[in-house]
Amino acid sequence: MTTVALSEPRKSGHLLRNIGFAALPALILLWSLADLTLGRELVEWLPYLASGFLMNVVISLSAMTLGTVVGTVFGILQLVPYRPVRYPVVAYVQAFRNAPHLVLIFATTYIFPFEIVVFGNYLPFPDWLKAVIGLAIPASAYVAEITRGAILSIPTTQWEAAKGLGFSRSQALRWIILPQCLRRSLPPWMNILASITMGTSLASLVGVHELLHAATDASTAVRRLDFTIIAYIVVMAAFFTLCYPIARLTRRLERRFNAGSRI
Amino acid sequence: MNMKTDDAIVRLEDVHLSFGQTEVLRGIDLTVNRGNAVSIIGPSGSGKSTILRCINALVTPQRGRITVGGTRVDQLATESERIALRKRVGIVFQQYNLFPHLTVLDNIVLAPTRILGVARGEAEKLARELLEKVRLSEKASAYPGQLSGGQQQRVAIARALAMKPELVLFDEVTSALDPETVGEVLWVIRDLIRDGMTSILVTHEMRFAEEISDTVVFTENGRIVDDGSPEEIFHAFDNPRIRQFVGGLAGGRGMERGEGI
Amino acid sequence: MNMKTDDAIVRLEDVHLSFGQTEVLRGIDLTVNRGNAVSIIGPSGSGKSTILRCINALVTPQRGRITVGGTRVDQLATESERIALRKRVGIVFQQYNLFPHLTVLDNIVLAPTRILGVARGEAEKLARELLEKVRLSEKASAYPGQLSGGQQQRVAIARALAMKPELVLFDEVTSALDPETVGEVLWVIRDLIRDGMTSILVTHEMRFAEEISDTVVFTENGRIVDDGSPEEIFHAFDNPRIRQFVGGLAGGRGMERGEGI
Amino acid sequence: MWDSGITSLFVDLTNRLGLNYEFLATGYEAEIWRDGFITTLYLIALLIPVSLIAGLLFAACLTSGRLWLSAPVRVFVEITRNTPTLVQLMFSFLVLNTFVSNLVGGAQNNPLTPFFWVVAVVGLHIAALHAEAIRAGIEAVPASTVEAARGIGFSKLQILRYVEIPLAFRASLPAIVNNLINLVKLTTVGNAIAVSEITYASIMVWTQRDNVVSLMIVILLFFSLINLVVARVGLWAERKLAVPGYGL
Amino acid sequence: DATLDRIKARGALTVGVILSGAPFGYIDPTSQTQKGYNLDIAKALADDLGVKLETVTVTPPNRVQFLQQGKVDILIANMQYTEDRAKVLDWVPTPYDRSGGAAVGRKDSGLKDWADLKGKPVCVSQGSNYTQPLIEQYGAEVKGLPSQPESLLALQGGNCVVAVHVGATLGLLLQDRPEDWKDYAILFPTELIPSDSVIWVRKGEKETAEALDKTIRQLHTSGKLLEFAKANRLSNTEYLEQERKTLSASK
Ligand SMILES: Nc1ncnc2c1ncn2[C@@H]1O[C@H](COP(=O)(O)OP(=O)(O)OP(=O)(O)O)[C@@H](O)[C@H]1O
Ligand SMILES: Nc1ncnc2c1ncn2[C@@H]1O[C@H](COP(=O)(O)OP(=O)(O)OP(=O)(O)O)[C@@H](O)[C@H]1O
Ligand SMILES: [Mg+2]
Ligand SMILES: [Mg+2]
Repeated sequence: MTTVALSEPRKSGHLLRNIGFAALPALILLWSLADLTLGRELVEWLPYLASGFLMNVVISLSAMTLGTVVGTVFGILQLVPYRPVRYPVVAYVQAFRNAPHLVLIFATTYIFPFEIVVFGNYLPFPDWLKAVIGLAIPASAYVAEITRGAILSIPTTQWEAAKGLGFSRSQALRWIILPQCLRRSLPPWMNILASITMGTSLASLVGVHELLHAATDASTAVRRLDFTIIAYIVVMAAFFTLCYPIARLTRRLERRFNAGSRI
Repeated sequence: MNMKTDDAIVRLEDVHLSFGQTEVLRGIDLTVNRGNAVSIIGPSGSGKSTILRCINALVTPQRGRITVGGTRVDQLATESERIALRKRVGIVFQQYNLFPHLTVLDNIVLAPTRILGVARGEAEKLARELLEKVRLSEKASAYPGQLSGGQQQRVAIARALAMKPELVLFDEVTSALDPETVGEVLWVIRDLIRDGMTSILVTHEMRFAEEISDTVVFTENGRIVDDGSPEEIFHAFDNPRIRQFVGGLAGGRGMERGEGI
Repeated sequence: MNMKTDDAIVRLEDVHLSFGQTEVLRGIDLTVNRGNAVSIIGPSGSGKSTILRCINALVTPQRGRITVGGTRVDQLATESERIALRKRVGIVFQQYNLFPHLTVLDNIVLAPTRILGVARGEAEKLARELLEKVRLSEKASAYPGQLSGGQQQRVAIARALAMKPELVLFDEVTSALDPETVGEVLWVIRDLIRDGMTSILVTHEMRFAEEISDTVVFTENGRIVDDGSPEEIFHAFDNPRIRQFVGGLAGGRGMERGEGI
Repeated sequence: MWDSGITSLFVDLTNRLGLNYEFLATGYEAEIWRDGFITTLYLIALLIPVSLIAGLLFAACLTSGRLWLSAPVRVFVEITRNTPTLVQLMFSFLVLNTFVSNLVGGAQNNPLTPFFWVVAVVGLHIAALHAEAIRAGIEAVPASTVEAARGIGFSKLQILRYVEIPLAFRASLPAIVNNLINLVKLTTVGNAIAVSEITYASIMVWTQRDNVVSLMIVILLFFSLINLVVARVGLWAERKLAVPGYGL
Repeated sequence: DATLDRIKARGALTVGVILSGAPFGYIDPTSQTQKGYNLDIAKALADDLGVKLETVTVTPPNRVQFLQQGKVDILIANMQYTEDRAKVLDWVPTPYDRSGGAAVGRKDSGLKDWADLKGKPVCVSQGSNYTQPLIEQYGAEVKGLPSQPESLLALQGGNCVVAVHVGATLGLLLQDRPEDWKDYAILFPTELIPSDSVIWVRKGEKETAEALDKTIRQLHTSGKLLEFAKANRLSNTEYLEQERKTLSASK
């Protein structure tokens, strides 16, 4: 039955997926055309919104890249037999996974200066970098847990087989265990990516001009109720456009790892 | 078949091992000389697979000494020491344990390239030779999930042999094979032994044990009950327990009847 | 041994099946009468396991008819029809496929309680009886990950038998077992056949096949090459291919030599 | 519930540390702030079971192999996790809720409170995340194990119930705990539609008093504590459910 | 002192502004620049110091942090004088505006006075300083929404009977968008707690505060502030006119 589920909606599914992709933009377009004054306002504001969204893209992709790399390493270290290594990592994961993103991002404004002085020049410490760090930390904690879970769900016999061939622990991880983990950790990884991306709207807290804040600015300035609503839809469409292709990509990857590789 | 040097490559002395409450090995003594083939036979659950896993340092006994080619296996403290051992000692698992995410060829090639640093091309050449020997050339690019039981088992054999180990531990490597293929595998192993490889084989196939071994060891309940040349074990039958065990298929009721093939 | 009624319970006619490009079955014809035991022998990869999976509707052939007790298996359209079939047809897999998250007892009890609606107590009683028969009473609360290969295999046998099927498909159920235990399993199955159960067995153990079967079928390359009584297949040797196959262990080089046991 | 003597002592002590909790001594701010804790806890207690049950249902639909079950859930999963929950919530409350109000003839007849919308939006959002995690687990169940269950005569639903979900749940427990921890944090979006949970209360206070740091510390401690409990329970379940034969 | 030196050294005055809507602060879409009364004041202050103006958008949770950290030099961010704030920050004594809250609601709501709000749901922006009097004085049930647009949407969705915001903002809104708001009006004649908006500086930066205070007074007496207010269409300029008179007189 699982194999059926994997090759899931083929033809009609394809159509469905693309409808999913186009639905929100189509709604925005239709509405703007139906009420041209609204459409004009929207067109006027789009560059401002787009400039905000650029920050969301940059922050979310950087935070997630950083978080994935660090998190994978930490996930592995959580299973290391040496306590002096394991305990600090476990503590890190617990502390930063549990803390609200709001607090973590806010804390970065305290930890990092707003500018650094290099040879008498004031170099601003970019706000977006603070947001990246503030989000990469929880992302890494989440990824670490996912990685740990995936490693623990691989049958012991695979480790034995690897060891029996003379693989060291790290080689076995690299060549045998982690590749098998990939498939089962892709969907939860995508969950994290989505959560972290949505978390980028907290970046306004450190002074980043991002989409949600930009949309509020726009609504405040335009002072039209229908504009406020369409601004929400634009925000949703923008985030969807950012995340959905990645979600699709992960599902395609999942399917590729699946090819014949199941005993 | 006995033109081999007579130094012990494997020696187990009074090896005891428990999993939690279950006592699995209760004092195993076993010596295997270089270039020999030793078969371990015995009832299911008597600890045969566990003996092999001890020798390869996959489990550590609670008591006793294990020496493999001069190395005290039970005292290996670091992982790198264990790895050094395992490079010399191959193992084929009873349940194959192939890597499901790799094709047959990659399953075989992975260890030589990653661990021994053999060039990919060379490793592939050897892998294809081995696949040829176990008659699986046409399955090189299949995944384990697409193979029949016997095919998986043969891949597992090829995977272990690709590391060119001095000592190979075979855990019921012919269980999923038909007599004809067993015969072929027998010849492959025999050739390797002739080239100086030592091997320990766990098997339920008495014919196979007889054909291949210099010594046969009979285990029961975590102890070695008897050992000797195949001749002694299978034909002299001075041990009634072994007589009963080997004749088991005839149900103990009529060894006489079962002279069949 | 032939005091059985002679109606066919299983009939395969011209069954063809491919996995993608690989043609696995190329026209299988097979009839099994109620209360009989039929053994399928043949080289590794010749499609034996696949035949069993067809009979149990786990795979659907591309061509041909499969009838099991009046049901056209190849035409079953809905899952519930297939389930109805499978309740009557048990299968023991070559690689056991126990449920790793359940204890031995729960593995056996799960299906009778959940599918047949047998009361837990009753199902447990039967399960313990079966475990007794396969000599595993003391492992009732172990998990599959804690069992030796042969122990797992015996649990798989007990699991299938707990459903009290009319027809059981055994896929190399003695591969991980020592001769003695094989003998015991042989008696268990024989008893059940005496009670009216039909069975189809894939096996590489010629002695076992000979002991248990009414008919032996030889497959090669997805075709049935020969069939007949064990006597005909194993001793008359009118088919040189089978002669070679069965004598395989002696390496084809010296049937003469290998008269061993 | 908070003796005024203790309160003033607390305010004094924290003041010496440079923190400002003076609002605790005054009327409405202290009250909404204390209510905030209770509302947050209540939300969490309600949301955890809601998300788990809905998540299992979603996962079952996703892996059912039936298009009419999997496609709608798929669409929902992709929309809910790829758009900001905050906006979904505002949209639901400010737009959908108004629709509902109009349907039932005025806001006074509308039974749907902001609290309801938080539970619905956040609960289903996390359910979608659970569903993806469990789906990954289900698809990682070896085909041979599923085949064994089929061969014995289990129906699809029974396989799901007795084989796939138990195995998948074990494998994806860390991911599910991740989601639950996320859920705890996500209850804070309630502030956007004036559900008076703890961040809402804090925002109300800090915009007036600019004592953000003091309140952030409390938020940090409060959520860390709840999540510590969630994580501990998760770890306990993981150990409890562990079966031999997996992991290193 | 430090702030003044820094402003001089960098040649720029960095002002934290809040974009809570016209007429005080908002974004002009075509030029994508900040506009409004607060911005005009900021510009005037920078001109007076002879430096460039830089602005940073701030929000309630980060504004004090930004000021204390030095990311901004001063805050012109709708922050009224309160004793709490005075403990952590210093301020420019002369206010640049005085404003109070107005309540917008349906014309047919029948509400006549602030006291009629008792027990009724009232929408405000989160952290609005009208929360306290609404709750404590009038017993209203206050719902804080993230910002003014959401509050107004909630009002039109029937989630509250009135929305209370700065009078000037609401007046301008009803005036500019009569279509959307034809059923609505500013219900009560009086404004809720008219209070003084002041400029905030870091604690201890007395000199900066004094320097800025001089400029603000000057802007008052010269009529500049009134001019800014008119240009930005502040509805209630009573306070500014009065302040102009008293300050001019005291000179
Ligand atoms: N999923 C699959 N995809 C492609 N080929 C497959 C698949 N499953 C089985 N095969 C091929 O089908 C052939 C028959 O397989 P089957 O398991 O029936 O063999 P068998 O006779 O049982 O062999 P053995 O004795 O080794 O178990 C084999 O060559 C195998 O490689
Ligand atoms: N991880 C474990 N925990 C507990 N008991 C175990 C574990 N692994 C193996 N055992 C037990 O140890 C005993 C010996 O197992 P082993 O696998 O060595 O047997 P074997 O001789 O190889 O049997 P077979 O011929 O059936 O493969 C068995 O009784 C088994 O149940
Ligand atoms: Mg074994
Ligand atoms: Mg097979």
